[in-house]
Amino acid sequence: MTTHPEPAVRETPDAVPAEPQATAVVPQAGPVDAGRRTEAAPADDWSAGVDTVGRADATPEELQPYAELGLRDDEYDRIRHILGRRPTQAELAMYSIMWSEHCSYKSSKVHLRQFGEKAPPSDRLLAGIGENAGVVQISDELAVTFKVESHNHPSFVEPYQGAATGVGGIVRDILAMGARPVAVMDPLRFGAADHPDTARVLPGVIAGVGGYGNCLGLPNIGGEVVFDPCYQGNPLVNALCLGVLPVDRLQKKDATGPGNIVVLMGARTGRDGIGGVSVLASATFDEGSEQRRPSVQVGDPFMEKLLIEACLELYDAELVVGIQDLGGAGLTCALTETAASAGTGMRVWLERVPLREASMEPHEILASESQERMLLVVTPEKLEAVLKTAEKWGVWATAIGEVTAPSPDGQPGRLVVTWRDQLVVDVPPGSLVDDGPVYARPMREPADLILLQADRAETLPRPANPDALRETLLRMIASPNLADKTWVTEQYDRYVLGNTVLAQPEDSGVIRIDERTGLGVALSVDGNGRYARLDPYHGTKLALAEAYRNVAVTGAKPIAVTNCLNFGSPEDPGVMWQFAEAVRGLADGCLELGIPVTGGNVSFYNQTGAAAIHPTPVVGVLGVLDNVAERVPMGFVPRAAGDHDQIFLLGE
Amino acid sequence: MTARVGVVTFPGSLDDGDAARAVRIAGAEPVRLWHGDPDLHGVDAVVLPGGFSYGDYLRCGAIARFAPVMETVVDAARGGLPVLGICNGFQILCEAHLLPGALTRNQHLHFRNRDQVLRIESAGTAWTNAFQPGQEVLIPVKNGEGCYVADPATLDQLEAEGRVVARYVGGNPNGSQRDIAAITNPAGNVVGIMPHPEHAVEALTGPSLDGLGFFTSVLKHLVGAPA
Amino acid sequence: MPRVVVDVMLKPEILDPQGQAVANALPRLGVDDVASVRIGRRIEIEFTGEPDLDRAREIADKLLANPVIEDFTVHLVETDETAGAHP
Amino acid sequence: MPRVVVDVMLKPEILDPQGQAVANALPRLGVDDVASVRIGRRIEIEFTGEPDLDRAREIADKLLANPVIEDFTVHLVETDETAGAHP
Ligand SMILES: Nc1ncnc2c1ncn2[C@@H]1O[C@H](COP(=O)(O)OP(=O)(O)O)[C@@H](O)[C@H]1O
Repeated sequence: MTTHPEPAVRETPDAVPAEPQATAVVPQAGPVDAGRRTEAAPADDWSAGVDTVGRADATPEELQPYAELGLRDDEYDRIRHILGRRPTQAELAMYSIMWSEHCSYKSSKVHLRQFGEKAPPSDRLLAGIGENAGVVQISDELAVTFKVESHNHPSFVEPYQGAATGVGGIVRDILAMGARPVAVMDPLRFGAADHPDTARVLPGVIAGVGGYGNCLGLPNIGGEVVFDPCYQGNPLVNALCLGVLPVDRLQKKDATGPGNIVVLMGARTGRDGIGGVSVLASATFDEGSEQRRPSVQVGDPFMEKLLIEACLELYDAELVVGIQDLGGAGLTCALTETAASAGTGMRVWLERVPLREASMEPHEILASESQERMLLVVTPEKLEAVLKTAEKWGVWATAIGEVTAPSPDGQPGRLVVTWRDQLVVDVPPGSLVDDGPVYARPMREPADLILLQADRAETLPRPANPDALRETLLRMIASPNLADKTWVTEQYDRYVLGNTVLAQPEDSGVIRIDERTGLGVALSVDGNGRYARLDPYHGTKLALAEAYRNVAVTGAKPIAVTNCLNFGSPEDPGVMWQFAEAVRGLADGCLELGIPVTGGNVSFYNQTGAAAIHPTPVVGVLGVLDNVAERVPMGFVPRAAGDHDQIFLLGE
Repeated sequence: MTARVGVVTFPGSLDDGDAARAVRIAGAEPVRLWHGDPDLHGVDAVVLPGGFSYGDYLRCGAIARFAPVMETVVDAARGGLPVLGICNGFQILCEAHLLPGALTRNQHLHFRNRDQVLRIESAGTAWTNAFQPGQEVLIPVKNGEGCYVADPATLDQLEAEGRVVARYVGGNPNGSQRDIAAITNPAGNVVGIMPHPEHAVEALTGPSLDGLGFFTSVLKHLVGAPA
Repeated sequence: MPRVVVDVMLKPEILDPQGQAVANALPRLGVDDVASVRIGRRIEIEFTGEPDLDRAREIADKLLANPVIEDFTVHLVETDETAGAHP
Repeated sequence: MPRVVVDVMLKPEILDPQGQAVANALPRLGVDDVASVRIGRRIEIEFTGEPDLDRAREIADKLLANPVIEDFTVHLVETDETAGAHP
């Protein structure tokens, strides 16, 4: 791909005006683009339909579809209050995304605080909750970062692409911390094994996880496959990624340094995953445009592999000031988070964003979830070198804006976005990132819980004779949940990178981190929705304990926890109670075991109609092995000369 | 003088680091070669590693074949330079017509990763002279498009000339014709192999140490070869 | 015997990494005048009896194309028009 | 703008496991009158200038098809005939 028909790089430093004034910059279409850009309407046609800040000022009464975008009346009023006017379409799109449950954690925030409050002191933690992923130091020179994330709903709609882009997304989170991704895991939940729709979803998900991970060259070192009818209309596809970095290569997302250049690197931006904001289509949009807005993103693991290599080269040459991956909320999230965390402002020329479809509107570009993109902040002197590196690896890199100073009175700067000379966004970035709504939602123990709990294990009939015991055993062996997982795990590369010490079917994956010293880590992910349904507090503790044990039995010392909390609708008090109990259980369990939660992900609204899935907290534990050669595998090792191992049972 | 063995990195190569490690463990000096640089930097042998060059889009190996480095590799291979293509590298060698036949989608349509027993059929190549003919080795296989096909005449010719280098034993993981896992060119300096010897060079991370033989073979070959 | 051909292409707005990779490789073959490449599937269906377009459309809809990301067209060809027969 | 379409199909004597998998799945959809299914690639090329059939044939020969296992045909279509444009 280095032989792009044109240089991958299309902007030079002097194309960026020093002053944050609106300056028309005509996007230069390269040969590859030319064909697709020919369909573009001339700029003038568009400007008529674009909702600008000026227009918003002049038309305060214009009705806006905020409810369709998922914003409540009071939330919309707050936006108007923050801006002192109605939001433009682009701004409305941005607030609706950033204030969504997915991005703002508005229902979970009040509970998740416990992870910080109850965390035992740790001198290993270099970055914790709030960062793209937690970073834990494992030696004087080295640190690891790991995180698990969900991609549940997209994987139900389009299993292959949903699962594939789930892997792609978590890998970019890890990459953004300055780490080289070195392994993945995939905790999965499906409906009944013999349900026809499982025959559609399961093979697609497995092929997608494998297709993306294998093509990226990341060994898959473990995961889960669980079947339960409660996941029939709502399978869970969680993906975990592990990365390694030299301690001093840790990256920040802060867009510091007014005058620094904002660079978008990776794939071009298309209409992926903007279904949510499609109600904002402007009047100039032609008919049939609805079908042009796929809710599904298509991944390109090859592009991501190039992106990884390019980013690592940039880090090693110390060419970036700040970096952020583009995930769920695309540019909107990356621009606002990088600016907000530095307290700076940002000036962005949106027409410079390389597009797959020239007819995209500003709010679509801002909301697009196109995969395989990263946002970089670089100093003007280093821009040239950054663009060169991108070109070497054959990925697009385009200067789309610059960092601006906080206001003289000490207030944070503003995010100012123009589109072909039109001012379409002018907001305080922090208002999108930090000032979103926070809810203490009502909680109530589910009414049926007491009935469920009454049906105690002690009262179940036990096999009374050898035949019954045999029958029970056979039934267990035949259960899809206990069956051999080879059909799945054979589709994953576990050898690539040559550092996989333990993988399937072991209790934990073990990865060698340092070839010289033998330093390595062990990782396990576990969860049990049925336990959590019966008792979310203890069920979550059990998931933690299981992952902790799985790591410990390899000989590793557990040091950090990540989690993915898969639940139904937070607007259901029963679900909210389950969630609160699960968080409390995990925080308490971590306190007791003395290891911190370093990051995680919340996935709400996992339900079909009114029926929520079992609460399914998935817990990942990471441990350190000073020398992976001393790891303890699961199987009994045959001894020479008729020597036998002794077998002990520990615990009750 | 230690032998210098080049390992090519294409965009999307994944096992290049592992191949370099195997070269090092075998006692040679790995030299990283870049797809866009036609210069082979004086290496004594070349490994085309596994991975998904150019995403394996279109057909595996189809685009990599046109990389600048490949022109030199093809010429040098015709001149006797030892070249080993592993997995994606095998696919590239077929696309570049250094080896006959083609590698197609696995018959069962899935990517498959497992530890695989191979029987070394020919120990007469630059990359297998450390083995005994008939020797069985255990090496990981991992591919989605590893099914070797060629027309019957080509297959017969390969068999007759002793150019089937290794065969799958105890189960064919991808449906390859005549259980073929590796083949060579008439001169025996170019070998394509679907399984991954570079993943079987360390007790800690591989199912065996059997893969090492491929890399020590080429060193032996180079010592024997006239400078 | 005539066959039914189903052409399945990614919807125009969906990313086509394959086509893109091919397009990017062309200049190396000395081809500089290609604006874009899109890669889809061509499926040839032979019926035991009369070729049945409606039936083929149904198969395409249910099995061959993924309506979330792909469009398809169905048409009839005489056997000797197919790629397989005419190199 | 007219495009050039290159259809690439596996040679008839090469086994097509994907087509076979589809054929095997059909009875489950209640389709019993399909004799065979073959799956190949359809590649749509858009040129910056005039569509060039000879050029396309050359690209197909060098890159798009592997002559060891595949045959191809090349033809011109008007844009609105392509699968992408007509769902
Ligand atoms: N989706 C998956 N991806 C990768 N590995 C998996 C997956 N599901 C199960 N495994 C692996 O298969 C092995 C057996 O899994 P499982 O039967 O769930 O074991 P256990 O009951 O010990 O947790 C484990 O090593 C596990 O990590």
